[in-house]
This record gives sequence, structure tokens and C-alpha cells, in this order.
Amino acid sequence: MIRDRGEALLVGTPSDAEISRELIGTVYRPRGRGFRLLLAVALLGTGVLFTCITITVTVGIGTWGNNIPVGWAFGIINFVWWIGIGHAGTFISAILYLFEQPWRTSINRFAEGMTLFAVMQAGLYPLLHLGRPWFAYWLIPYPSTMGTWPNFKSALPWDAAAIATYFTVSLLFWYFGLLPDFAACRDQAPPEARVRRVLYGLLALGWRGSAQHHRHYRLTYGLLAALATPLVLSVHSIVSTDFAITMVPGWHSTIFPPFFVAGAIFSGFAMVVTLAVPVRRVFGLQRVITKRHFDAMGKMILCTGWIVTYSYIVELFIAWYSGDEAEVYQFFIARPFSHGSWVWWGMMLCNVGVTQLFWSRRFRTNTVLVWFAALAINFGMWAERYVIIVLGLQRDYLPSSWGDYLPTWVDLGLFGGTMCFFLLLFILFLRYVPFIAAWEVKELAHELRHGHAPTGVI
Amino acid sequence: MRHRLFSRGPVAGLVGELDSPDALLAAVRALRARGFTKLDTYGPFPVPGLEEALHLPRSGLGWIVFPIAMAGAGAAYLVQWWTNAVDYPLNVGGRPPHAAPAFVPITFEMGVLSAALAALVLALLFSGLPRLHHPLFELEGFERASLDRFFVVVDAADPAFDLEAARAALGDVGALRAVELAP
Amino acid sequence: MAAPFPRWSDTALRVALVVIVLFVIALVAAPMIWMRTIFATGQTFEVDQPVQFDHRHHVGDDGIACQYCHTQVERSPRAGIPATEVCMGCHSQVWHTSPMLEPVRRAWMSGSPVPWRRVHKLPDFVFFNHSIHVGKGVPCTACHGRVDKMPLVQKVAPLTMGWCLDCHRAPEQHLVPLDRVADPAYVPKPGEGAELAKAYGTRHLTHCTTCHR
Amino acid sequence: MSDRDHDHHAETPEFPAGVDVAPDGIARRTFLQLVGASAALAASGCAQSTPPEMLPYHEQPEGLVEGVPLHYATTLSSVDGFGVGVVVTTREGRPLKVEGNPDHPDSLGATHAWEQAAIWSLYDPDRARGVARMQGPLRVPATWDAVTAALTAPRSDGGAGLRLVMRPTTSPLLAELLGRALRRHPSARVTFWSPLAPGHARAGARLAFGAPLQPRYDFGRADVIVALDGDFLTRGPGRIRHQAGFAARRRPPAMARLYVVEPSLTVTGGMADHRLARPSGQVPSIAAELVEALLSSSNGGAAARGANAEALAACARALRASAPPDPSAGNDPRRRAFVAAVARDLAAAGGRVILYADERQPPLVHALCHALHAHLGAVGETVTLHPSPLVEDTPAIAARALDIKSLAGELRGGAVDTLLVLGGNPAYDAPADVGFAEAMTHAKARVVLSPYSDETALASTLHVAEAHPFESWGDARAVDGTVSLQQPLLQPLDGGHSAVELLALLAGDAAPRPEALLRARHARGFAAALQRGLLDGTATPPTTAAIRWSALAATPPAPPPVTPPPAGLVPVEVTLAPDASVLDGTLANNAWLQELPRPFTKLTWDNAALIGPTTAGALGVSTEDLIAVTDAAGRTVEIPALVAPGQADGTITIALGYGRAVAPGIGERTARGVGRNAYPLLTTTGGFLVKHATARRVGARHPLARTQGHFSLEGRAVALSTTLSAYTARPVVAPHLRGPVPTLMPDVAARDLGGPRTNEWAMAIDLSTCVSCNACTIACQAENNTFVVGKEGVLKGREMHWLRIDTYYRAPVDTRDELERATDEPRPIHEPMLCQHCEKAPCEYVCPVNATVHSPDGLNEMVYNRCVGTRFCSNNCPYKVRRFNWFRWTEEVPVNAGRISLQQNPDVTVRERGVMEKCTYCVQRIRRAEIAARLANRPLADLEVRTACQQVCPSGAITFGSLTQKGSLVSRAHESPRNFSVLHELGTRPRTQYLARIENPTPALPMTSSDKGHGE
Repeated sequence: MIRDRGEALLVGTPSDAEISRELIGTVYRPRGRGFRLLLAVALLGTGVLFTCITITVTVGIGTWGNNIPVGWAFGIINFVWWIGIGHAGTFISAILYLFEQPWRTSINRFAEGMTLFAVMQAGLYPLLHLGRPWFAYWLIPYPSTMGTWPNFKSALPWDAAAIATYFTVSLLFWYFGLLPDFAACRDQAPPEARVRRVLYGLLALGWRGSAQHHRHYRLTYGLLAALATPLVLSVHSIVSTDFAITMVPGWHSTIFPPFFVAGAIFSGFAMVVTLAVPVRRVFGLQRVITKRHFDAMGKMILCTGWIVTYSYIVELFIAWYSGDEAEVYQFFIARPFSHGSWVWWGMMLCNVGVTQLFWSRRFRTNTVLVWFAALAINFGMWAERYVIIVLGLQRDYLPSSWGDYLPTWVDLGLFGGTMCFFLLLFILFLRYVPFIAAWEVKELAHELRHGHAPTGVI
Repeated sequence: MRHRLFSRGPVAGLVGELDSPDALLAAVRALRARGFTKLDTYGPFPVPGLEEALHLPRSGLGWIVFPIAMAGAGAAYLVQWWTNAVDYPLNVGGRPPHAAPAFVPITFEMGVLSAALAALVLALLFSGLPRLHHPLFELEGFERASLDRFFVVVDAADPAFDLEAARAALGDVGALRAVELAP
Repeated sequence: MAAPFPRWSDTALRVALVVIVLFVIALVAAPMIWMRTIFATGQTFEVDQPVQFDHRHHVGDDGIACQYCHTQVERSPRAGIPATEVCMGCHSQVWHTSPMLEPVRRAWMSGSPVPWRRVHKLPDFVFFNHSIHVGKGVPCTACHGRVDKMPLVQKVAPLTMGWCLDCHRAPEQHLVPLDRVADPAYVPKPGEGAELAKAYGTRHLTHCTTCHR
Repeated sequence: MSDRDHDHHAETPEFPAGVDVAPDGIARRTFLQLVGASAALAASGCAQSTPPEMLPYHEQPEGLVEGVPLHYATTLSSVDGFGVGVVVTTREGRPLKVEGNPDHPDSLGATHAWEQAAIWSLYDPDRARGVARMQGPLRVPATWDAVTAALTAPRSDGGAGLRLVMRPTTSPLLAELLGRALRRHPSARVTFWSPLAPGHARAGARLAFGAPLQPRYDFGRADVIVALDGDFLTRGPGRIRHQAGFAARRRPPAMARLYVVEPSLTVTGGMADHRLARPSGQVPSIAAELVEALLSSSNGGAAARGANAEALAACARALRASAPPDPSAGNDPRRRAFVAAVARDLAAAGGRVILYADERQPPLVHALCHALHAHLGAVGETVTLHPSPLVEDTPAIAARALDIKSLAGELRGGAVDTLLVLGGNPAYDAPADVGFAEAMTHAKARVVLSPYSDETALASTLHVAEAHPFESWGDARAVDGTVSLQQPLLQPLDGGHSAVELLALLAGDAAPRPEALLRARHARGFAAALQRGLLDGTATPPTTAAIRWSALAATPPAPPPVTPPPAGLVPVEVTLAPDASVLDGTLANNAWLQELPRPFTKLTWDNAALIGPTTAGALGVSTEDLIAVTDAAGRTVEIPALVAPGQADGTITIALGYGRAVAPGIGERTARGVGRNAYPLLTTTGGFLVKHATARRVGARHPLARTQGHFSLEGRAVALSTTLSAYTARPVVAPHLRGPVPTLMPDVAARDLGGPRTNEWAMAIDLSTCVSCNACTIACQAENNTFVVGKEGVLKGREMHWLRIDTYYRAPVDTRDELERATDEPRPIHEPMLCQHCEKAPCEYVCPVNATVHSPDGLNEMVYNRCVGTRFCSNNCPYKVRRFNWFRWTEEVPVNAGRISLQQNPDVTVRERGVMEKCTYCVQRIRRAEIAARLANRPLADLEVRTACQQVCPSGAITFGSLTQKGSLVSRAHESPRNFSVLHELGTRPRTQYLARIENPTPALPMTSSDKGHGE
């Protein structure tokens, strides 16, 4: 058994052939009943999603619970939440790659998949929450016959640019990483699967694993990683400016960018765990995704969780220190005690309370417990966005205009719908794409055999 | 930069199949030692030390991507400045029409975006992809190059090319087989 | 196992890639181009009217000033469509038997109006005011073209916001002396526009509530 | 001509169909044919492909310039019969907007909300059509001849079986016609009925003077005002004038002092310097105590002596006797101190005083007020007495008058064969003990004139749709007798007829022509009167009538019996009040008024039982709990409770005019199912005051749609107030809330972008004079095509009003619980809140598409057709004055669609679903004036542009103008030491600024903690 700093990264000494069979072979396995069932559920939920979208677009935003003063609610909450989740993938594959963390290898691929699908969900909301979505293209600077342009002082065009870039780069990064494994799928295709062999062949673009390929490949991969790294940090920073540039009490805060990025990675890792545990169980990948991985992710959660906790404390302190009556009221009365404050308590419990469990290594390496903790954190981070957006707007400057918010069934339908849509994309990904970077695992195995540290690029 | 594999002469080159990265390294070193220079290898993952053994220069891709990134960023800034401050300046909340700080995020994002796109496209072009068909694919058993086997190819275009010598060299390093590639 | 792709597949792939790229470009460019065509703006199309009213004849030959029929253009946001009585003012005397004018006479007798067809149509959220334009030296032709040369009135300007802005940013190029506003043939002397702009205190109004309220 | 006014379908890329409302073709066609502008047919014009039609006039109407408004002077009669002169703006024949007539003594250029809302009633789709025979709830269309036959037919019995019911009126024309009708039918009798008729006031005047004289108050001259359960600012004849005069004396330094005693907060009570919340039933004894205090030399001074002191004392004793014994009187220090302070001020005021009582008070209290006026020398100073302009007070007609109870008796007795109801809705609003609805069915022929198929109409045999005042000829008198004319602005939309026509028929005129009749009635200066709106020299000179002291001192009426309530029920005194919006129910079908937030409660689309916190505690109810209120006779009303600050303990106040029982399908669809009917509690004996009632909790709940849920200032300096003394000592009220704020941002002046500096538009609102009469809110709605959203919409917090009036209670209060918040003396302050047009607008820089930007002349522009609806601007607006079109309101709330769209201002875009909207400073008015001025090559004068809210405000609380015009009113207001900006510290630099409210409390009474505070 090959060990790396105590916990095993790879259990046993799998040969390249075994690795291929285990990791590439998945795409040629026959579909099970479980898969069909899950697919049905996901499709149903996706149906709900598109029904709610149709209603929203045809009838109007009035079908949501939003009002004046709460102009933003579920739409933006879910947007920020999904984007946040979309952070872990690129974080793992890019930043951990640059820092040459060997444990990223077996989880980065589906973490990236998760990122893409999460960002796709997120992308829906900014469109849907518009009063007139059919004019969304007005945010793009194009030469119109009206002679008008977008306003680049607003954070929303920044958002659009950030999300678009993040999605594109993540997609490229993901696909580029997949090239060798698509080639493997092409080459490993059983005789009967002729069509899929061609499809994978097309996706592989004729990859042959030549040294000439690898020469540029590794540099480009490193380059993309280097580009994706600042992206990961910039995207949620920019999303946070949607709030930070305003003067709404509880929004107007300079701590938001780092606060949001930490929160994003926090929730992102939680989601990776949420997905990794069942995947590992179902596909029997205990050899590849080991306790060591959960241990490492647990540490990340603990660390980012504490950054979030620290931000909560700073927010409260600054609110008190500023002496601004609106801020003080917002943080010390509105959030803990006004309409919907249970969400605030939930947030505190999950993000601050549950995180502390990760101090224990025994806890971090217990996949069952970790899974439930991850769920709690997923909720906690959603609650955080609810607290900031809704509770912030409910109680702003003029007491006369204070109002309360309640979601409608369309709001809930859209939220649940995106979850199912995400599930749908994810299980299709598990089914038809090598969701663990086989070539990297082979490389890792090779390196571990030789006992020298994995090679970075830069 | 696509490496050609066709040359006049009876054979296009010699392919040696090996079962481990270490064998591959050994083979390459041996062939280099025998003076072969037009070598290429194929395998499921990048073998450490292989590029040094092949004396492959470091990819110069980065030098092209950087200016493209700068151009992308610059264009983004210009668009924002021209539309908001020059073509149709409006009094937006009493802020200056040319609000440099506000233009930073998009400038940055567009820089990264253009860089990423450029990097990918160039990487493919440099490695001669996409190329769906390649004579090596016709080589029986080559599909294992992406699974668990390693191949080294001696190009017949190599001035020092000598079929027998190459075959011998491959034999010495314990190649499973050495196959001639018909032109 | 045989090679996954035959030799020709590379060529095919390259062609496919080119086609896809071109298609995407077209997808963006096509609507932008379309919006600028006369088919989208409705320029140069003659609109059939219930009565073949010929501005060429009335303005060109008879030299009737625009305001004679469009009486309110100097006082009202609208040029105004002449009331039936205005038509009958002349045509109870001249051509009072012409079959061409039958619809007008019928309208006059029955009291139900002649259903003229609109040629220049602005969206409901645009508030154009004729009086201030005419009153500050913007000639009718600036927007309506040489009506005196039109057998049937047609739209010559695109009437897009961009087109409005062009003039609002540099009105000088169009201004004429107030007494020549309705003279379709008048050509401003070089430099005259600038002087008139000074004289009339012309302003460059490009803020939104100039037109949108 | 542009088809904006007529082609409502215009389909354009930016605004798809539906942006602009498409009224149903039929209605608008008939309508416009009638007004002669058959251009309406253009409504058929549609998509771009087939060009829309343009329909010219047949002959250009006299003086009509397309796109240029015309103004007509006419008159609206209030429910109490008094006229308010108005000027109506029309466009291409469509009445669009009501303004006050500056020449009219009781308008002075302003109106209240009801006059503004009249325009909605004009286009109300639920109005009844033409003439119809009623067969049960079925309206079978009939002809005008049927009416002619029914009314002109000669009667053998000399009219013995003929009875008329009319609303109180001051119309000289109606008086003449009624006189003729009664002469033709010598034994016919007439009943004047409206629940809001000033009955007690006139009875009081009779008591005092022996004749129903009409007092005319000049609040502008009064130094001390005492409102004894009397809301003179929004009730009774001359209300608009009262408000103007009162406002004039709320501006420092020469401020009047206002004392108010009342059971629940009224608009007047909200302006009080000192307010005593006590049950109506206690007011007579308080009045008595006041007289005694005044007569006691200690504080009465000169007033203590005087010839009539004895008579006054007797009067006071009489009052005491008439009032129910109230034990609290003895041990009520606040009440004693209050009364003493009032007495001292009254005595010191040297006649510059006004005492005002309302209909809830018995005649004797009214009489006492008159007596005190005389005694203190107020007559001729602040009060003049005029002969009553009411028709029912002209001797000839008074002799034939019959009160409604006796009428019901006659009806039941079968003595009446023909009942003619000319307006009003007695079947709904007559007192419960009259049972009019049942009684009227005893008459064989029941001819009813009413605008809707209301309760009375449904009980009729022949229903004549009543024409709207804007559709018919008529006239009315002001308080001082000035006659103003009412002229039709368009043909009746639904073929309605007026009381004038019916009375003329009854007078034997087979084919009455109202115009001719009116012309004949006012032969001299008729034409001029049509121009000006009123007849010169028709004002009646003040009479010099003496108080009949002896009669006053006469024996009192016996005190009503006190019946102890059954155990388990909480005894309450119920005070009924006309609703702030729908009055007695006449306006119940008016969607604008229904959605108008009632003062203080901010309640819409409902009425509720206002109940004090203590009493609510005793009942164990909180807001929205249903309670059952039962009077001594066992009549019960179930109604949701609303815990109201400033409500006297042991009292419940219920607004009348709701719970209309109209048949589905026809009648008032908007009013149906809204609120609960409180008329079962109204009796001829008790009037608006229901003593010895009981209340209990029912258990169910009923959601109340309110536009404001939080009434505490939370210690934030957003609505400032201070006292006159503090103000004179330190004039600049809030130095920290005015002037420039430090900023790192380079100053980008509007003029540096997109044009030269012309004007810098700005507004100032005076919190001292804003009484929250709500006129501005409706004026804004009428001017700017704002849709109503219905109860659902308000419940969801989606009301569309561009201008709202925030009300805060300054009394130190708990922040969380409504119940605890309500205190005995809440000390409200009103703050009209609308777009502040910030120079550094937070809404602007967050808009991704530049849909809201700044104009060179300082307007915060909202470009609907550019808006994509991110709602980012609203989130970032600290004043929350932006409104979002959550739906296509014409579909979501059908009442917005159809005929009412004819009212829409063609100069203002009708907003599509999904776009943001807000106050524009009436930019359409600004641009119109600018263009006019530039065409005339002259600069704009100050006040040449007036916003809708400014123009309508009776208090003149709103000032609008340009800061660049030196010495303009607004620039002076912005310099005023009272000036401050709301949320100044945010650095938004609002162009709408406020003048702090100044109050004038007497040093004689202890100040509550917050008196010093700047709104703490």
C-alpha cells in the first residue's frame, strides 16, 4: 500500500490497466435500475423548473414573492448560492494544482463538472429575475439603432462578464483536462459501441498522447490553472459588489469580497463532499477516493468556515462601531429578531456551529457524519444569502417603508427545479464522461511508485 | 509544428512498444545514445523526465498568449470608456462618465477570457490537433497507448535513420515488439 | 482494431468547424443588419391612401404651404391631419366632380371621416413636439423629406432613436430661417445653420426626458 | 394627428402590445362619437404591418388644438350639498384631471381627494345605463318616455301620495324646480336625506339663533382653535378653505394654537398642539367644564364677566345634565389641566378664537360654540354668519319637509303611492330604526335616480341612471352663498339624467332642457360665469343675528337611560364616522379612493374597528382579529379590529360606507365585498354616537391591507419637529441635516453633461402644514396614469402610488409590538414621501442599462422603455419611492382596463409590465411649459410649472420650482432655517427637501418628553 503523509491517497497498487478498467470503463457499463430511477426523478424536477420559468416569463415577476422593499429575494439568493457552489471545482483543479496538492487528483474532475453545472443553474436566475428578460441583451455593449449603451458603473454588467468568463474558462479547463481520457474512451470502446467510439473520438480531437502533445498540453494546463486561479477569487468578489456598492444597511460593506469568496469555497467543498460520498459508495471507488481526501476537504471546510465566522464577527463589530443607527438596527435587531429571523439562527448554527465538528480528524474521516455536516453547511450558506439579501432589504432606512417577505410556490418550484436540473446534468456526466481523471491517477500512481513528489508545471 | 511521419524510402519509421514508463525512458535514452534525433513517444500520461530525454524545447506558447490577454483587456477598457464617456456621456448618479475604478472588473475578466481562449486554441494548433485520422491509429494495438502501453517512434526522416540499428536498440531495451510503419 | 476515422475525416472536420464559426457570427450580425434595412424601418414604401392625395401636385405645382392644411403644426405637438372641411374648402369649388375626390365628398356628407393611413409612426413612449421643432428652424424636410416630390407620402427617415440623436447632437446642419421652414426647396447657405443656432438659442438636448416621459 | 390618445394598441419593438391599455372598442366608440371626436375609431389601428388609421375631424372643433389641453370651469357638489368650484382639464374631448378653481371661495385653487377622484367615477365601468324598469334585480331597459309619463302625469290627489327624497343641496336651480314641483303637487312632501347632512349643526344654530344660520370660519385669523370632536380640516362645508386658513397659521412665527378633544385620531387631531383622547360622550361635559373654567375669574379674566355669563353657565349646566354621568371626570388631572389651559387661552385671545364641533355632538354643544363665539367676540372676527344656503332651509320648502323616519312611517301606512328618490342611497344608509329598504317597497311606483344599480335602485320600479356632474348642467352654492355653475364636459357616457331633468318633469315641464333652465335661472352674467365658474356678487352678506340666551338656558333634554351590559361583554362607546375615502358609501365604487391609504391607519380596501390598546387588551384582541360590536338594541356588526394609537379608552370607531350589499353581475363590482356595513348601528336617536354598546372577540381573523406597517421613527431623524419656543430660541432646526456633505467624488454637475444649465428643479415640503388629507396622492395618480393594484396587491406590498404620506408617531414607543406602540397621545407627524431627485442618486449608478439617469436640469429621469427591470434601483433607494410593475396591471386587476383608460394622461407613458416607475416631478408639465416659453422666447417664471401634488394641496405645503431662478419660492424654502434633507448623512443630496414641523404648545401644560426632540 502506497502511503503519502499517513493517509493513503491510493489504496493498493493498481496497474494502469486496472485504473483504466475502473475509471474509464464506467462509461461502457450497462445502465442500472438505480440510474433509471434517479434519471426519472431528475427529469420530473427539471419539468417543474421549466414550468415555473414559463409562468414567470408569461405572467410576470409578480408570481414571485418579491415586493417593495424586498426587490430581490429567492432569485438572487439562489444565484449567489449556486455560484458559490461552483467555486470548489475550479479551486480544487486550479489552485490545488498550482500548489501541487496530490490529493486533488482523484476528485478534481467531477468537482469541475459540479462547478459547470452549478454555474449553469446560477446563470438562469439573473435572466429570470428581470422584469423584461427578453431585453437582457441590453447589458451587452452592441451598436444598436437606439445609440444607447450599458452603464458600466453598475455591478450587474460586471456580474455578466464575470459569470460568462468564469463559465467559459471552467468549461475549457474541464474539457482540456478530459482530452486524454476521451482518447482513452475512444481506444477502450468495445466493438459493439461503434457510435460512441466515434463520438468520443471526435471529442478527443485525435489525441494520441504524443510527447509533442504533452509538451504543450502541460504548459497550457498550467496556464489555464494560473488563469482560473484569480478568476475563482474574482467571480465571487464581483458578485459581492452587487451588494457592496449599494447603501442598503448590511450590504454596504468593504469586507464582502473576501467574505463572499471564503463562503463560496466553504459551500463549494461542502457540495463536493455531498456528491463525493454517494459517488464513492455507488461506484466502489474506495481505492481512489480515500479517507485522506475527506480529511483534506474537511480541513478546507474548517478553514474557510472560520473565515466566514470571522466575517460575521467583524460585521457585527463594525455595525456597532460605526454607530450608524440603520446598521446597528439591521445587525442587532432586524436579523436576530425580526420577520424571518429563524433563518439567521439557522445560518449561525450551521455555518458556525457545525463547522467546529471538523476539528476532529475522526469526524473528518467518517464519511457518513461528514455527509450530514456538508448538507447542513449547504443550507447554512443558502441561509446566509437569505439573511443578507432579504433581511437586509426588509429593514432599511425609513421605518415607514419596512416590509416583510414570503416566497410563493413559484419561488420554491424554481429553486427545487434547479436542484433537479443540476442532478440531471450531474448523473448524465457520471454516466457518459470519465468523472475521475484516469490519466492523472496513472501519473500519480507512477509517481507514488517512484516516491518522488508529483510534478507541477510552473 | 505538426511532426510529419512520412518520408521517401521503404519505411516511414519504426515503432517500438514498451510496457512501462521506465522502459520508455530507457528506450529513448538508448536511441538518443545511438544518435537518433527524430524521435517521438506515445503514452497514457506525461512521463517525468521524458521531455528532457527527448531534448524537447519548452513550449513557447506563453509568449503568444500574454499579448493577446493584454489586447483583450485593453479592448474591454476602451469599449467601456468610449461608450460611457465619449459616445453618449450621461450624468449617472453624479459620478464621472469616465469612472476608471468601475471599469476595472470587466477589463480584468475580458483579459482572462481572451487569454484562456487563446491558450486553448494555440495549444491545439501547436500539437497539430484536431487530427482525427493518423497513420499510427492503423497500427494494431496502438489503442493501448492511451491505456497502459508506451510507444516510441523513430522517424525515417531522421538523417541517422538505420532500420536495423533502431530495431537492435529497441531490442536491447526490451521492447515488446518493433514494427515498421509502411509509408 | 481499425483506425477510428478514415483519412477524409480531417478535411470534413475542418470544413465543419469553419461552417459553425461562420454560422455563429451570422447569428449575431444578421439582426443588427436587418434593423438597419428599409424593411425594418419601413422607409421608401408608398402607403396606399383611401384618396390618392398628391402632395407633388398640391405643394409642388400649386405651391400651397404646409401650414395651410397642417394648420396646427406651429402651436401643437402634432402637425394635424386637416379636417374634412379643409379639403372641401377648395374642392367644393375646384374638381368638385372629380371621381377621385368621391371619398372626401362622401365623408363630408356623412360626417364619418376619411380613414387616412399613418406613414410616420413613433412609439407611444416617444413624445415628439412639432411646434418647438418648427419654431426653432427645423424644416419639415429634415424629417419628412421632399414631400413636394412625392405622389404618395413615404417615410424617408428611419425615425430610429439613433437618427433623432444625430440631429439633437448637431442640429446646426439642418436649421433654416423660420420663414423658410415650410419651403421644401430651400437649401441653407454654408455656415448659416451655426448662426441660426445662435440666434434661436438652439440647445443640444440628449437627455432622456427630452422625448421619453 | 398622433394616435397616442386614440390608438392604444400601438405595437412597437420596445413596448409589445399591452403596454398601453386597449379599452373595449364599443365603450370608447360610443363615447367618442358622442363627444364628436370620431377619431376614436383609430383604436382599430394595430400592428406595424398595416399602418394604423388616422381619422381627422369633420370640422375642427372651436378652440381645440390637438395635443393641447383645454380647461373648463365647473362645480362638484359635496355630499353635504355645498359646491366646490373646480377646473377640469380635457384633451380631445376627454376629461382627464380635476383642479381647484382659484376664484371659488371654498376651493381657492385646491381640492381634496374626493374632487380628484371624481374623474374616476366619471369613467367608472359599473355605472348604470339609461332608464330601466326593475323586475327584482333585473334591469329591463326602458325609454325616457316611461319616466316622462311617470312624472308629468297630472295627479288627482294633489300629490298627497307623492313623496320625494333628495340629498341635501344648495343648488338654486333645484330649489326653484323643487318649488315649482311642490306648487304643482300641493300635498306632496319632500325629505332631504344624507347620513352626512349637517343636522346637529343646523339644530344647534336654531337653538342659538332661532334660525339655521351657516357659520363661515376664517381659520386664518384665529389664534386659538378648539375642536370639540370636530374634524374641520376634512369634514363639513368649507373644509378646503378651512385647511388653507389653518395652514397659513401653522407657519412660524405667527402661529395659532390648536386644542383637540376627540375619541379617535382625525386629520385635525393629528395637527393638534394638545390633544385629549376622550370618548365623544364625554365631550359635552368637557365643553361644560370649559365654560365653567372660562367663567371662573381665575383664568377667565375679562371673559368671566360680561352680560351673558349667567346664560352660559345655565347652558353649561344643561349640557352636564344631558351628558351621561362620567365618573372619570373627577379624577382626570390631564383633562382638568387641559380644560384650564384652553380656557386661559380662549380668554386671552381677544376674540380671535374658533370653537368647532362635529355631527357626533348634540345640538346643544353646537349652540354653545355659537354662544361662546358671541361671548368672546369672535363673531365678525373669525366667524361670520350667513343665511343657510341649503335648499331645505328656505321657508317655502322647509314647510313641506318631512324627516326620513316619518316618511318611512307614511310609507308603511300605505299613504304613499309614488316615491321619487333623486340621488342618494337611503335603502343602504338610512338609520337602522327607519328600515327604509323595507318601507319603500310599500309604495307602488318607486322612481329612483342614482348613478349605480345600488341598494335603492334595486328596490325601485323605475331606475334612471344619474348623470355624472361632468355630464350635466347644474349649480351649487358655497358656504358664503356664492353660486358656481356646473357645465357638462361631455355627453352622458351611459345616457344618464340629472335631478334637474326629473324635477322639471315633476314640475310639469314635458321636455326639460337643463341648459335653458339654468340659463333662465341665472340670466345675468351667465356666459361670464361659464368662463369663470361662478356668478359674481352672489355671495350673501353676513347676517348680524343675536344669540337667544334665554332659549339656550332652557331646560336640558333628559339624559339617556344607562343599561349595564351583560356579564362577559366589554362595554364600549362606538363612534361612527364617514370614511376618509368613501365617505358615507357614495364613493365606495371608486377604486382610486378604495386604494387610498386612510390617514393614520394606512388601511386600504377595508374598514375596521379602531380600538385603543387598553380596550384591545381587555377584549384580548389584536389587529386583524374579528370582533362583534353590539348596540343596546342588539344590532350586531362583525368587523376586524385595528389597534389604533390615540384611540380613547373604552371607545371603538368604525368607518361607514362599506359592506355594500349589491347584487352580483350588476351594480358596484369594485365596492362589492369590501369592508363591513356599520349602518345597522346608526340610529335616528343616537346618530353617529352609539353609547352602551358591547364588543367581544369572535375568533376568526381578517387580513387588513395597509401600506405602512411600522409607525415608530426608531429614533432616526427622518421627520423633524420642534416647538415654536425652541425654534425662536434656536432657529436653525437641524444644522447637521443640511448643507454640503463631504465627498471624495469629483463634482459632476448636471450641466457638464448633455446640455446647458437651464433650471435646477427642486421641491420643498412643509411638515408644519401637511395634514395628510391625501389629496396629493390621488392628484398624482390621476396625473401620471398610476394603476391600482387591489387588496391583494397592497397585501403583497405592491401599491403603485408615486407619492405616499408616511405617518410616524413621535411618542416614545416600543419598536416591535404594535399593541404596545399605541399610546394615549401618539403625537403623529406626516411626511409626504416621493422621489427625492437626489443629485447623487443611488438608484442611477446601479442601473445596468442607463434606464434611470440625471437630466441637466436636475431631474432623476426614469426611462420606462429602456428599463429591463432588475429592481436594483429600488433596492438601493433609501427612500423606497420606486414602484415596480409586477404584472400587466390591466390584466391582473381588470378595473384598470376598459373605459378608465380614457382618463389616461396622453402626455405620460402607460407603463408596461416589468418596468420600474416613480415620481418624475411631473416632467410632462415641465417640458410643456418649457416649450411654450421657448416658443415665446421668454424665460420660465416662478410657479409657471406646478406639479400635480403642489397644485392640489389645500395647505400649500408643497413648493416646486427652480433653484436657478433667484428668489423663487423653492429656493427661499431651501434656505429656510427649518429646512432639512431626509437621510442627509447618506450624501444623496436630495432635491426634495423638507421644512421641520413647528408646534405651538402652551407652556401651561406639561410637555411630553419628545416635545423638545427633533423627531428624536
